[in-house]
Amino acid sequence: MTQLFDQFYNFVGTDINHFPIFAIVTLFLGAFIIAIVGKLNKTLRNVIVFIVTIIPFLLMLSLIKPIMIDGGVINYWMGNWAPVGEWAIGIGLEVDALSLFFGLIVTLAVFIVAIYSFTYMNRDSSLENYYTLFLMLSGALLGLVLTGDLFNIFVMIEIMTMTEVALTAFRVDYDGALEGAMKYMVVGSLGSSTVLVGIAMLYSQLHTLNLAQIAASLPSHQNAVTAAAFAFLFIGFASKAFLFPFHPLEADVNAVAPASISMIISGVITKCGVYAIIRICYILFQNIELPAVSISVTLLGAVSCFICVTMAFNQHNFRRLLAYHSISQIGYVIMAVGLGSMFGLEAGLFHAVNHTLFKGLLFLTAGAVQYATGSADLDKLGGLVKKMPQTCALFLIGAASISGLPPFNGFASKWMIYQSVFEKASETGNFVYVIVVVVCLLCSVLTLASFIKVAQSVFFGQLNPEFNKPEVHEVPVVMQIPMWILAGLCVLFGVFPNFIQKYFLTPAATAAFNVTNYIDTMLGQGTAAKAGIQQTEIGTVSSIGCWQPVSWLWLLLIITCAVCLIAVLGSNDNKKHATALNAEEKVSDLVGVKQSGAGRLNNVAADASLKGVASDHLLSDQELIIISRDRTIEDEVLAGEDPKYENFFSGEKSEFSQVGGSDLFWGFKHDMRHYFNFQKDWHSGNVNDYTTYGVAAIAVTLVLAILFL
Amino acid sequence: MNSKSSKNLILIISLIAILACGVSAAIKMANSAPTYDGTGTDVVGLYDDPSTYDNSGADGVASVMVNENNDKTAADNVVYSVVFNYRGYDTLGESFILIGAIAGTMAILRRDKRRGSRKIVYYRKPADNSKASGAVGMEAVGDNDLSTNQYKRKPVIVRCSVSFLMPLAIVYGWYIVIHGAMSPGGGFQGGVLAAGTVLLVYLAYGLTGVRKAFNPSLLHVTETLSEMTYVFVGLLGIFGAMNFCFNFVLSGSEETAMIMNDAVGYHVMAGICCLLIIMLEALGTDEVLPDNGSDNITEKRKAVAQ
Amino acid sequence: MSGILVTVLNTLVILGAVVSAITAVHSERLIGSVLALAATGSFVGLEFIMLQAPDVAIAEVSVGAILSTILYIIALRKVREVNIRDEITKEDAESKDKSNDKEVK
Amino acid sequence: MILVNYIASFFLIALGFYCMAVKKNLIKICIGMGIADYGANLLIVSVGFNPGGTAPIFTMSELTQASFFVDPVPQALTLTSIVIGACTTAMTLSLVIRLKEKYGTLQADQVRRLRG
Repeated sequence: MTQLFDQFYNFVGTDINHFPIFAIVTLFLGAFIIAIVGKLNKTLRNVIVFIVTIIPFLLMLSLIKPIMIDGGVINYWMGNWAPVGEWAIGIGLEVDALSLFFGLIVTLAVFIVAIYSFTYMNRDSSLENYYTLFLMLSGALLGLVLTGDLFNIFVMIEIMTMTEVALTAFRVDYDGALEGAMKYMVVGSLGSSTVLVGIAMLYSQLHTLNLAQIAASLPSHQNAVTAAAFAFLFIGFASKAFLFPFHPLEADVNAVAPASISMIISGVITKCGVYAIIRICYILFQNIELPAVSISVTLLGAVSCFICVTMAFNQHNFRRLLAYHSISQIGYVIMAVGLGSMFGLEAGLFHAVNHTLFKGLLFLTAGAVQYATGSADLDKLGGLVKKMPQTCALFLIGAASISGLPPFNGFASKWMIYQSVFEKASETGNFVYVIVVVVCLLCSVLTLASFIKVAQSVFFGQLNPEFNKPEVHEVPVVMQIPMWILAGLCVLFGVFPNFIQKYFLTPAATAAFNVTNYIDTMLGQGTAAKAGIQQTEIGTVSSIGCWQPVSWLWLLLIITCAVCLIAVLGSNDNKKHATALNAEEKVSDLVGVKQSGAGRLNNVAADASLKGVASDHLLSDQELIIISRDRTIEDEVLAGEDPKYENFFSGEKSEFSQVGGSDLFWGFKHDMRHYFNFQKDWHSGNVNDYTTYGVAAIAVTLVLAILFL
Repeated sequence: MNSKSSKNLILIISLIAILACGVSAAIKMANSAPTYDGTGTDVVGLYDDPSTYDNSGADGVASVMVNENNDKTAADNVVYSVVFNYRGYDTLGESFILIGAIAGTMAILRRDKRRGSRKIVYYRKPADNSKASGAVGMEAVGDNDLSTNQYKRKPVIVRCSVSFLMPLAIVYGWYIVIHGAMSPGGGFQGGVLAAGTVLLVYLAYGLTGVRKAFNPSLLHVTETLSEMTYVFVGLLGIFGAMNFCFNFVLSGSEETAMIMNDAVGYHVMAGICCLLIIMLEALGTDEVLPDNGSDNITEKRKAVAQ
Repeated sequence: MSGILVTVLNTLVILGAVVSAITAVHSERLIGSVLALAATGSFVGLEFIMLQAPDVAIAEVSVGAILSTILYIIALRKVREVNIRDEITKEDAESKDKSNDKEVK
Repeated sequence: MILVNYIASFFLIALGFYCMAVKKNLIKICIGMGIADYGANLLIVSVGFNPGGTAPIFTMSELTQASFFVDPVPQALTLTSIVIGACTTAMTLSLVIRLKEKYGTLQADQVRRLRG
């Protein structure tokens, strides 16, 4: 096997330098070919899409050995316009381990989405436009992570924005599709303008656009203008990663785009924003070591994480909920990236790739549910486990991953993030990091809670009679293959984190810190030393961060066995006891008739045991009748228009949540209603407001940057 | 304080902060050195003898580009060689954006068949296509008096002058495209000017004329083909054992950038024609305004204008 | 002498661009806004000629002042037509919307 | 001379943002995006200007020994940015057309079925 690899690399030789541009151009050429022949034949179109998406993936895979393992950097000057003297006149592609890491994420996701789309999109019209736009989007994403030129990043971001808007609005008949696209267009153009302004300001000071050269000359040219440029660039890329003030957009876009595009948006486009933030903080400006930048970025991550996870709690649309969780997880990534330590960056990168896997899986299952039933409303769905058992299993794998349950990948990366924040807190003794850890843990718990809610309201519980039809069945196998691939990767990454860390994370994180190597490869040996950039100390990763998955697995198995054993042995007593407890609660709550929504589900079961409890409590039959009557009144209230139950919000007005009934966490939400009402005011769904937040974010970042840099 | 007024306050404070930071950065930028201080460069000498240049005193990428321009490219216009030679890859991306915008506009403005068949009713069916009617003047939009907004035949003077101007517009556009190497212009600017023919046809002959004269799907296909030509010219560099976008034909005034320029020129012309036709089709897919509808139009317009 | 003249001219052109941009933002009628935007484009194009950028000036005038203005005008026309048609068949449109809601995938 | 341009371009950008954040009409928002775009373009070209320079074309005007060029790179960047602006306008306007058909209004605060 290794011989085969050696033969391959010997055969390729230095032509391996052409691989990145081949990967980018293949996607774009595919888009053109689809635009020409896509209308003619469906099979031909699918074959072309399959080929042009698998080729970049294979090319990226073949780059792993020279870049990740041997530690090389590919530099490639377009048109052979190599640097003259110290000035880089052409556009260069610059593929180091960090770029390749994100390139692998992009190509893998694109390949999986392409397979998924073949069946998922077959009910839509004008599919040649869909595939053209999709391939252009993927080409732009790949070009963004592989390029080494600042203005080229802007061009790729613009292609990305344009195609993303068009794809979001692709199902024009779908409610809200146009609206989501319009909002993203407006706020996205705000972000693009700031990126452009930042580029212009950097160019006015440094007279170049090449990333390596900017990195070489920035430390000696620090002034107010470069600080402002940093602020503009940062907020521009943050808007592409949908960080804190931009988070409502992601929900709007993801709720209405086709599910395949949702996976690309939440799985890859946000990652490209993260990539650009890592690039400018670690390599371009090298200011992540400064406490001001580090603390601000970490806090930004923590705030995004917390706000989005609480927002997700209220959602009644499956995909909006997933979208908010997506930003919450990106908040984790940014939090870890902002630490500025080697281990923190590794943790962030690991969580980034894991997020692509499990969030992609969840979005694809949501798409499958929508494909089968035609609805993504959590209040309408229910009991689908009988109809779609495989999708349910896949969803459970994804939910376990995202909530950080042990044998899956989410646990591994979250563990690393906690560990790195602990380390940073103990190193610096800064109180902020302690708060961040607490927020982290809280968010993880809330994530688990809301996924329990989703599982309960989509796959378990009562089957909605509307969906009890033969048409509602398991999705076709072509849609299942990509989901199983993702699920398998979730488990693999969770069980072998040390392998991933050794071959992928450590090279990528080292590349982000190894600025001198980056500059020297592009502009010739010694450039960095001449510019006065020292080799930064690359910290060693302490082994405490690496957990032992096998022992955790054993522990989990033992616990599971114990639970099962107890459940089997004491099932009868247990059940009776539980329902009795439930009934007891109800009786004790009799005075202030306040019944939890979850309890209502158990009414039928509780009725049987109610008499028993009542006799325990020495209640007369009359009082029992009162209880039952109260309950019926309450049922009517719940079904009716009691403003008390309209505290919470989500989605469209027509789908306003009648909280109660199926919501597991109604009591918790009711206690938190002031906070949620406050959030309701600010997440108004008005594009003007979202623009205002964007402008405010720009202003805050500018002021902070000029004060502290 | 309610959320609306606090939002306005936030907006005003942020805008003031952005302006203040911008002005302070602007003062700093105005006082710093220019990005390319060309006072030491002898441009006449460079033009007469391209090979004598000295890059040692370069103060930016632009300096190197100007010095090497006449030696390593065949264009006299430095902006042209920056666009098509030094930064040819960016130009490729720029054309992708145009294709993306066209595909996106087509996807957004498409009418599915199940939403009812498209009905185009003309006020007066043209007896002869060469004297097609159905034109709606552009100026009618700004015109308050909508009684003039009837589908009536355009005056003959418009049609005659358009027939006279149309070849001129195409020739002028392509003149700018082809002379981009030595005078201001290039693929993009000329392409946009040449695309004005669609509007001329629309002005004189209406949507019927546009449909007769142009085939949008053919335009779309050929523009994509011209973009593929660009990519293939770039790829030829790789097969010549060089890098992507390599300028492998360079003798006298000939270079690969000329092919790229023409490809971009055609691409932009066809693309913008396509874009305009898609938008005009969206305009024309509806029924003709009913005659009695003109009463409430002024009210409606007041509502539209904020 | 010519330096002062150029400065004054430059300031005038910039002022024109700014004033027409403010007009575009604050105009009551949309068509006025669009035309003011075209004027802004023309002024910015003129400014590009003052800044010795004839290539950009051609592009800016042909795109900013002509192409996007025409796109705006087409959109305005279309929007007004839809406005009228909606009033005629409002119930029709509503029923259509409802049917769309149901055929959601 | 250049300072005026810089300040004006920042003013145009802020004006565009203001228009996007305050105006309710969707076409006005689109106009605001265009104005911000013009501001950014003006900023880039002004960055490359050098007082007294001529256009960077060898054959355009009578070049003398004393004449020198302005920076050609920002001009090339601005060309790209202008194309992008035109494409953005076209996309936004097509969205506006469909939004008007679907929602029957152009007011941004009525076009908000997605919220929360």
